[in-house]
Amino acid sequence: MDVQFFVTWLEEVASVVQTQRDHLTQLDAAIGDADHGANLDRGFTAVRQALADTPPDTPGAALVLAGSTLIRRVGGASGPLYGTAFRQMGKTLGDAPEVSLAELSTALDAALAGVQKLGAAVEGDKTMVDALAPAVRALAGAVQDGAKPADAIAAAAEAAAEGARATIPLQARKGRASYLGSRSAGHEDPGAASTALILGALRTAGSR
Amino acid sequence: MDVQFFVTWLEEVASVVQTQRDHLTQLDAAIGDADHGANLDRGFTAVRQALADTPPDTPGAALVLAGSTLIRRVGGASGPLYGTAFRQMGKTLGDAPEVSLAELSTALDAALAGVQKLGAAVEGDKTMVDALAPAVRALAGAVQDGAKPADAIAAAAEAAAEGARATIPLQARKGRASYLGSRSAGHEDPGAASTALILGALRTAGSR
Amino acid sequence: MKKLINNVDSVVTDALTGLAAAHPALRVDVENKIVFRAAGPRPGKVGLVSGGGSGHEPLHGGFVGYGMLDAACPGEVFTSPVPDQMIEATKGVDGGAGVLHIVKNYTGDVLNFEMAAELCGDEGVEVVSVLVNDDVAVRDSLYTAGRRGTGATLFVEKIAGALAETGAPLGEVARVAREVNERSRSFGVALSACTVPAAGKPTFELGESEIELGIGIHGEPGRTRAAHGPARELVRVAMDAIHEDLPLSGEVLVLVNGMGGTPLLELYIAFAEVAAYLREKGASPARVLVGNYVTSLDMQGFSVTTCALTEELTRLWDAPVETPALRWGR
Amino acid sequence: MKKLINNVDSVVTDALTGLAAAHPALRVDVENKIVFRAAGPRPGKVGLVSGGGSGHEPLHGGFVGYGMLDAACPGEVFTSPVPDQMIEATKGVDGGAGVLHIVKNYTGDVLNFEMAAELCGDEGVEVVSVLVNDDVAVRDSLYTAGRRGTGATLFVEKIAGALAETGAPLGEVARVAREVNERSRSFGVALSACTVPAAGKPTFELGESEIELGIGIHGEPGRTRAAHGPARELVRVAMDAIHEDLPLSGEVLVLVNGMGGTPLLELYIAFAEVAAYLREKGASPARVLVGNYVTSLDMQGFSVTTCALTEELTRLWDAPVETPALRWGR
Ligand SMILES: Nc1ncnc2c1ncn2[C@@H]1O[C@H](COP(=O)(O)OP(=O)(O)O)[C@@H](O)[C@H]1O
Ligand SMILES: Nc1ncnc2c1ncn2[C@@H]1O[C@H](COP(=O)(O)OP(=O)(O)O)[C@@H](O)[C@H]1O
Ligand SMILES: [Mg+2]
Ligand SMILES: [Mg+2]
Ligand SMILES: [Mg+2]
Ligand SMILES: [Mg+2]
Repeated sequence: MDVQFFVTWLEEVASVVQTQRDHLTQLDAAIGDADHGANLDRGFTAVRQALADTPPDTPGAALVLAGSTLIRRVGGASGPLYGTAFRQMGKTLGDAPEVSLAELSTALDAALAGVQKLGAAVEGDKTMVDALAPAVRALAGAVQDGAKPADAIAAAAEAAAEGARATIPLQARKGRASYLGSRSAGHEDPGAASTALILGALRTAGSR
Repeated sequence: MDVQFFVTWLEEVASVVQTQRDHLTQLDAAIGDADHGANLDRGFTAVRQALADTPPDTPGAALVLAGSTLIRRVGGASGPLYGTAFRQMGKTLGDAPEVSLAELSTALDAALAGVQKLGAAVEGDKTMVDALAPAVRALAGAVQDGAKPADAIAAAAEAAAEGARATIPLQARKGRASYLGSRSAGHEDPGAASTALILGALRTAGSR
Repeated sequence: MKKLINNVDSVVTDALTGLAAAHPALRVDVENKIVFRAAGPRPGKVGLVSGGGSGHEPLHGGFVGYGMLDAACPGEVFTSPVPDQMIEATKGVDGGAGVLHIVKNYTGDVLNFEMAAELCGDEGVEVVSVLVNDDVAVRDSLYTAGRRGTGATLFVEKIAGALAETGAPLGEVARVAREVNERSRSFGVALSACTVPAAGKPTFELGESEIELGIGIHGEPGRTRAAHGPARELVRVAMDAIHEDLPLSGEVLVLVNGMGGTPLLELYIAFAEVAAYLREKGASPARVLVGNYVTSLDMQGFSVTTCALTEELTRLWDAPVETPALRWGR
Repeated sequence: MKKLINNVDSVVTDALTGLAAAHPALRVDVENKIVFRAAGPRPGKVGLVSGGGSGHEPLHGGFVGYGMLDAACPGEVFTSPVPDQMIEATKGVDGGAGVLHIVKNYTGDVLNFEMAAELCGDEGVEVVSVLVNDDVAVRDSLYTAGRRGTGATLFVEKIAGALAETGAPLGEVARVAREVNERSRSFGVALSACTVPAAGKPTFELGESEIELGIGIHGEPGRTRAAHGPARELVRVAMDAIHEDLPLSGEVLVLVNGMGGTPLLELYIAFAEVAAYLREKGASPARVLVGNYVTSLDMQGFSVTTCALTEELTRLWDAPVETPALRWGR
């Protein structure tokens, strides 16, 4: 996977987030403050612009640029968290012009670690971690099993989607939704839902 | 008609205004500020109390007491206007223990004059004058024709009700409704409606 | 109707109880519904009394204090107070130099204040009344009760109050009050109706994309219903109406006033447009208030009031004031 | 959704344009969304920076000025600002004595301010952060993100701002800010939801006789839904929650805060009940604010915040302040 793959991925994320903006906001309205869709749309629109303004040379540079842009433009909880996730991925990939599936897996693991270090959420807290962690595991497993890239990525995307759905019955222990106590149960976590969209876009990028 | 007749009338007004409070307020909501029912209910409840606290000796005293109480308790446009109307009636009747139909007619004429002096409204301005003026005319006509008291009072009440209904198509030129310009047309004037209730109560008082 | 009240009939007295408890600088006669300065009248100072229906808070009770009113008479919600209140207030603030009645031009307010002034005169207190009628939405003609008094009331109370504080005589204080009124114009826009507690439901219904132009401060519908538009357009309608009536130029005192239910965030958006409009006409917003000052219960919407400043008016506007809702310089 | 805005995406910058035009004592960097004092930093004075999502006006931009904040960073509506804003603000107010960050306890605000503080430290500006978390509706446990910062933010900004104005060192200013927070408690009640412009519809639906207890300031539902009741009962629920957490006694600083859509008339009714409750507990409302200060867009409802006063805190509260939304003593 070269820089073009990652740029395509990020552009795909920008477009899917735009399409799903209202959906994400409505998820956030139910148990948060109704801004998650607007936040990510603002952020990834800026990412798309940044990629166009200063085209990156390497996968790592593309991801660090995306992460930094998110931190600088999103705000809220998701800005620093997603920003850190992309920056950690990028930093892990370093200057390499090409990225193997195994390297992608390691990078995604670093993203998860970054999110958890910053936000201190564990699986089951009803956050983006609930979508990201299973995706990381699925990708690592697929690499281990020697799966083809497309299949491995599909497995990660599937796991993220499944993880997001699984947040529905949970009671939140992190972020705004935690203020609702038991009333947070019965709603999908908006951040987990957006993580599933982001990883789903990886699949689309791979198939281009 | 003795003091008891007038006390009965005022009590009947208090009870009918209470029943029609919401109706009057809704009429006022359409072209005014939604307080006419509450205003008159507060006022006539106070009148009833005042009559009980210091029972008047004469018709004139009852009416002056009612008028002063309205001025002291109602506020708004209708407080001074109705207050003046009742005070003028009372003053016109003086100390007489008994009031003839002709005297009542003169008193009601004085009420109208008082209202018009204070508020400067003429017939057709879409105010209480549009109910009061025809009632005054009807009563005077009935007296002239030598009608029986009950019939004369019925005619006045009828004329007031008719006058109130006739305000519906008019455009207001006085009071709050005038601010609406042509939009005031199509609604009954709340003050004309309450005047019709007040004169309608005269009929009930007469039949007791 | 969901309101933060105990009882429809005790709304005004309950609020006055709270006002009294919150502001030790006020003396509130809850039973008779009069808000005084706790310090009482100052000998030789003209007293300023205003009043009107409740539901416009902070007007008028929130403007009682040094540099502004000496007393306020709140009536029931949207109902002008009664003469007894005004008489009691007038006598209570008379420091021997006479009393100014600041009356918004509504039939009820005018009639009740007239009765009160007459009776005060009989009792030897000199009273002069000033009528506020700044609302350009209403044509002053034989076909109306005349222009309504709205946002300019605040300007009149502040500026006349400042002059009274200097010991100026009643005639002078009345003169400046009238001058402020003559130099002021207002126009209001509603995005929603309001709900009078005693009525229990909104005074009118507006569709999702409808607004009312040319509203007053009593929940009544405006002059016309129109399609909702961007703040820029709504402000332009208001400013055009004002500018047509009294061309805007020079230094202007501006109030962008919320009707009670509109967030400050939005009022500042409106003010940005007002400022741009003024610049376009070669005028400048030399003194500015943005906030909920002359409200209409929970109505969503705004009004703009302008006053063409003179050196004297600017100086009096800048003079110290210390009331619950307006305070600077001390 | 009917709002007085030009455009869903320009709400915050349009409002900042208006804020800048209305208040010459502020310097507003509209593009970077930072509100500064026009006078700039005073050498040797600790700088105070706060910020958070927009939609809570006048918090925080309306509290920039003498005796309170040196700069505010408004984010998008209900979205915490980004580190860039905070870094720029922090550097812009540093007078060499370091900068205090006043951070409401929300994950987003905390994370973004943390990143900013770290980067400022790297650039040689000393930063100390103080977390505000006064809302007793949220239990501070492993199962939540901790208590929310609400009304006490105003108290912290005012009192720490007053101390900073005396030239006190950063450690002292941070100490008093933390003390105010520790002595403060809040509880909020919603009668209606609010509508985030970008969402276009209310964040939740309430029936004609339902309310939400234990709400924050971001339009989120509260801890429980309950039946609507008289103001007296709603205030009692709020005060009981506060009193249970930190028993009320002695002299108390009280804020009865409107959520944006509740008329002042009703807030005074609520304050009357708060005052009665305090007296019942042997406490007294020694200092009082009633009004819309820490709002949630157009939400109807109120919150109560109390702070147990000390002599020092009272003195600092009474010290002069000159900001768009809070002003006395000058
Ligand atoms: N401590 C945390 N760790 C991981 N993810 C979190 C944490 N707090 C919140 N989130 C995620 O952030 C999402 C909310 O993002 P967003 O709505 O953009 O920000 P905010 O909550 O500040 O309004 C939540 O749905 C959740 O997935
Ligand atoms: N100038 C006037 N002359 C006669 N009647 C008037 C005048 N102005 C108003 N009214 C009457 O008063 C009624 C309104 O009374 P009310 O609602 O109690 O007072 P307000 O208009 O002050 O709220 C109107 O419907 C009208 O009949
Ligand atoms: Mg959110
Ligand atoms: Mg009325
Ligand atoms: Mg009225
Ligand atoms: Mg947010």
